[in-house]
Amino acid sequence: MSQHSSTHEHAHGGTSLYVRTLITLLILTAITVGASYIDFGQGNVVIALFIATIKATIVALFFMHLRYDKPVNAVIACAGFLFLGIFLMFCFIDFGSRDGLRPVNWNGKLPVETAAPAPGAAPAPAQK
Amino acid sequence: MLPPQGSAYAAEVDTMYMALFWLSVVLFLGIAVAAIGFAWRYRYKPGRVTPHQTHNTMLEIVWTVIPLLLCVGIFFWGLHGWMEYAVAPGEAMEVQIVAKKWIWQFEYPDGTRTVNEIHVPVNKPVRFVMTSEDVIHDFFVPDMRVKHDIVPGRYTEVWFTPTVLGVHHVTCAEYCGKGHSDMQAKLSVDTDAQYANFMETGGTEWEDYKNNPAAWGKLQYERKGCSTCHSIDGTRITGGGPSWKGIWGKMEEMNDGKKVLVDQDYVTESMMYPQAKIVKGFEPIMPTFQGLLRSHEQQGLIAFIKSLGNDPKGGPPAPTMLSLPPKAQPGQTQAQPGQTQAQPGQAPAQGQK
Amino acid sequence: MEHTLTTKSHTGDRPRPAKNYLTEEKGIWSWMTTVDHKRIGVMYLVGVLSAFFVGGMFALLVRLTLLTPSHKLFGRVLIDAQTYNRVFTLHGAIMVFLFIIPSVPAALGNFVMPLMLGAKDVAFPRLNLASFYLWVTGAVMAVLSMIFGAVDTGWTFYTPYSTTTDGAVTLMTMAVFVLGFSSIFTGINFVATVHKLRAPGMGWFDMPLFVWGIYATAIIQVLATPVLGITLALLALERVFSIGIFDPKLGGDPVLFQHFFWFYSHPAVYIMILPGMAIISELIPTFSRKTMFGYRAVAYSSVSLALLSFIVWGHHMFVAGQSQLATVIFSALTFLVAIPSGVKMFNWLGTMYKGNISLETPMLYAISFLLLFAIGGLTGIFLGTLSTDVHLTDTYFVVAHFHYVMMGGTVIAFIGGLHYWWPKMTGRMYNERIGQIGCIIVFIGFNMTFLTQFFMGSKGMPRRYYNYLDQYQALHAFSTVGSWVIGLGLFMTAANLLASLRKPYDAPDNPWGGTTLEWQTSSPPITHNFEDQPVLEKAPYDYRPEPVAH
Amino acid sequence: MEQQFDTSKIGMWLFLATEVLLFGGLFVGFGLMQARYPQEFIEAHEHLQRPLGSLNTVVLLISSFTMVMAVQAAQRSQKKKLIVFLLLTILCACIFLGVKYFEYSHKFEEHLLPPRWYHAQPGDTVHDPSTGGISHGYGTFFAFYFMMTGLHGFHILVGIILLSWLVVRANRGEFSKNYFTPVDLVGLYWHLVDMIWIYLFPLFYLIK
Repeated sequence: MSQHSSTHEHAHGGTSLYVRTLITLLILTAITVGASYIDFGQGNVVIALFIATIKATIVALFFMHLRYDKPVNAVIACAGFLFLGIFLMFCFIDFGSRDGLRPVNWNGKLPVETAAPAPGAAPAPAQK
Repeated sequence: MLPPQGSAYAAEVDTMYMALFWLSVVLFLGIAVAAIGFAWRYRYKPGRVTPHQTHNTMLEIVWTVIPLLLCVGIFFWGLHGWMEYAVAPGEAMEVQIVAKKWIWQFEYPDGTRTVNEIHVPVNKPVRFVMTSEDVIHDFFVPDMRVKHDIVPGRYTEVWFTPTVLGVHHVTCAEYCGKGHSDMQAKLSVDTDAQYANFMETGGTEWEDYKNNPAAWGKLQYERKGCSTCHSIDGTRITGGGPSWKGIWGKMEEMNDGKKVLVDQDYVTESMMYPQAKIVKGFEPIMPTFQGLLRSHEQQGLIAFIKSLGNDPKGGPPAPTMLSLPPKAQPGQTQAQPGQTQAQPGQAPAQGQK
Repeated sequence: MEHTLTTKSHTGDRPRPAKNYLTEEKGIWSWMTTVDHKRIGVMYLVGVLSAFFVGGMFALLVRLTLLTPSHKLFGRVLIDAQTYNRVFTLHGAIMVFLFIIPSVPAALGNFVMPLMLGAKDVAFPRLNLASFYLWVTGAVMAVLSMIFGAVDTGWTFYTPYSTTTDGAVTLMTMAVFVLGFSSIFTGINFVATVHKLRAPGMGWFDMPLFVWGIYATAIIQVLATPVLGITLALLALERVFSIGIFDPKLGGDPVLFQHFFWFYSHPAVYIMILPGMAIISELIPTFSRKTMFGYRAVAYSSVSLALLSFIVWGHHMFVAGQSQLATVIFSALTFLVAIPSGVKMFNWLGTMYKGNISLETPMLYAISFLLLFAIGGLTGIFLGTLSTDVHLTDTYFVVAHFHYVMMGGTVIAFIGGLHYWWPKMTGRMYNERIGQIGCIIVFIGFNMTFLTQFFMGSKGMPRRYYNYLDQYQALHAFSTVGSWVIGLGLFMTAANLLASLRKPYDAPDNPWGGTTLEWQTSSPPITHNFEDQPVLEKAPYDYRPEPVAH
Repeated sequence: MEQQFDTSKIGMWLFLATEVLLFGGLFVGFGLMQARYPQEFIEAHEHLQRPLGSLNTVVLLISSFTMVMAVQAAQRSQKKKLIVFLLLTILCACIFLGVKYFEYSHKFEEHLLPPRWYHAQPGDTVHDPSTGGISHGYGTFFAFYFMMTGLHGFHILVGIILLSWLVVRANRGEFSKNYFTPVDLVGLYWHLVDMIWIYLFPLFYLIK
């Protein structure tokens, strides 16, 4: 049993590794905040998410010990993100390719709920 | 098994359906014969030793690949048919649908509106651009083999070319509450003559207002765009025309200094030939409504303007009852099935509120 | 009796142990605080069968209402439109969330899977109990929502209807939220169990196919159910705080809700059907006394179905207002699902070929499954195909299709599995003849009820309709009579099983000659499942007369 | 014991995968709405205080560090160190929630709330053509802001409870190199909560 915990203790981890990990994360945070003050257009989103992904990976590999852990745990973690990616991808396919259809004689307004369903029973005159 | 075909597209769908149907029958019979046949042929006998067949790679590849190819074929066939449904031809007539619990409103390009009843000319593509006022509904015409959800907050479309004269059933196919199963409409596919007549009379909606022309006129005031330039509360709309409030029976001064009594003749002239007389202080910007207003709609507007007068009972006379011009009453009207019947579920206009 | 004709019953002669899991401890409290997977499985079984009963009563009421267009019975209108909407909503919600989803995995899976793996229990016994109590909590909340105003949204809770209608929708969504977590915990437990608690010598491809099916199901439960949780949480927030994510009046998108909902609920269809297929994969080799044909193909097809189930959800939305590109992509992907389903079907038939087939009750259910699932699967092609789907979706065709898959598939398999493992669970044999007759009656009634609905749907009868056109009267009436036949068959079956409980223990350890590990312990099993840790010596479904290596 | 430890870890990772997908739904919704209302989201995010968000990011990263140190202390049977690092982690969590409280109350004062209650701000430029008022995109941003940071905050709160429970058990001397599973599992949970914030922070505070 002691063998088990000692493998966990010595094969990986150690205060110096954790300190270095923390410093890396803090530097990356500084970079991402700094980058947000520069205008890269669409690039800002990409940069921010890219750095966030690096940070998340570092946390997973070192703080969460995935680097030294049984591979099955890494597979499970990746599966979570993979299926989230699938979810995201298909939703974006739909929203990105909607046609934004409008009637030819559109007056710029979508009909809103009115109180009276019967014809001729229109409420107060519409302010147009 | 399938409802009657009402459109060219229906034939396409039905061919696909029947092909899948017979394919399914064959495959089902294959499975059933195998399952029941094996159960009979290899029924239990004490002491019989069964062979130890763990797998047969060749066979398994065959029964994986053949269905796969079959599925690819079916997908593309279905896609081919669906493309016709998905893309409306450019020349299609556009009808707007506004669905709400639990009625259908149809609006034609010229502003004519009908409720729970729609007329389309035969053999001409018609495209429905639809939105909902409350929850999701679904425009389903079984005879045309089309349906599409109607989503609040945006527009969706569906189209078809009706080929069969007569009445077809329109039904709501997305659950929308208590009246879901009563949300029905009649789709009347007309000959060109019938359709022209329908457009001339503007459907049957006006008949509900026969005895209340002012309410009918108010509806036209909102629908035909009068309200963008003419207020009915006495205020002046910038870049618009005179308010209708209290205008009836007044002596208006024109920009050439003449004074004119606001009566039926004057109002009719203003609608048909708006540039003929311009009220002093206003710009000659009103477009003509010639050909855009049916006689009963004109009568309604006049009655409505009168009802906004300072003394609705006084002033020059205005129509008290809507009527069609005599020429619009030929024998053709009897051929229109939907037009002469009362519509179920549609409340009469007057007396509400 | 016929069931004694087993090929080998080497554990059958063992003396029955003095204590088993049912008798080891006594009293309600010992049940309520148990962490024994077998007892939890039995409690789940009682729970889901009660839910099945309630949901079934609602189903009979729905069918009875639709018997005539006037909805009159003996001159009185049975229920009005509003009540009808509530009844079919409750039927759907109870059947899906309270019955089918937990039925096979949480009831039978809980009982059988650790036995099949040769394990003492599941990986997390206390989590297992927690999962059961979450199920109970969810069930109680669902019942409360019926009392406090009912729900009329349909089990799909589509916005904006569900955010604007009256009634206890928030309570019901919270009930389903809780049930979702019950399902997640079961899934986590089973995945960990399969990974870590297999008997010595049992590799991945020595596991019984039931375990493969349950494992694939558990993967879906873990990865899909959280999205249901967040969706329902958003729906509840929408109702309570008008956050506007799904409400077009506040800038939201109702179709987004459908994406969220079906991202869970399509995989959920496979949470329902995979365990059903898994049971059939046990029944067919056992009663054919022949090894499973294409074991690996069946195992892989379970896992690939689980994965494919995540990328086809948009086929519920072909006409719902998603983009046309998305519609085409989802249709293409949907056809992929047909392949592993077909592979399973062919492998089952291949297993029966040259078998030594006896038609005891479980095998009759298995053959029913093959026929009904074939219809359910083949009609699925109509709905995956774009052009025909436009006409058929949202009609009775869809209703019939998913009842063929859910009831004709999963429920039939569930009842078959229940008969199969009943001797193991209770230690009693039921009356074989009545069991067989019950199965045949259910089969006939089922086809009467739902085959007619394919024709109604093709004709254009929309689903969830209270009033219908007179032209459908005859078909509706026939369908309603069919529902009574199903009711009769299920009543017989239930009575048969319950009656067996009055007898003393009479089941042998291995009544069917099964080769998986659960048959190597006593019936009913002892509390810790096995006297000695079983060691796997042969692959499952090895029916060769003499053991190869001993 | 080894077996049980591994099993628990698999269970915990499975649970973390469900957490990813639970938050994932909100991320998907956020992404789609951001694509629909890009200008509104940029203008709305100006109302968030970037320094406070950055501070919270640093606090959470430090708490992750103290957590992993606590796990190491448990692995090495260093009871005192374990308790100290657990308490430090709780302290960081409390600082985080305190900052969040300030941010929330500021949003409430300014009516930076979901669409139903959102009040137009001076900088809002996008109008909704169908109502003439300002676009619902602004409120939508804050709807997501409250839901996502709220759900995250709830996880922090649960984390504090779990950490306190660990402190009590550690104080009783229950953990050693032979048995530290609960510390390890709570650690994993805590890092996941940190990881989610790593994404929330740029999405809400930094996106241009």
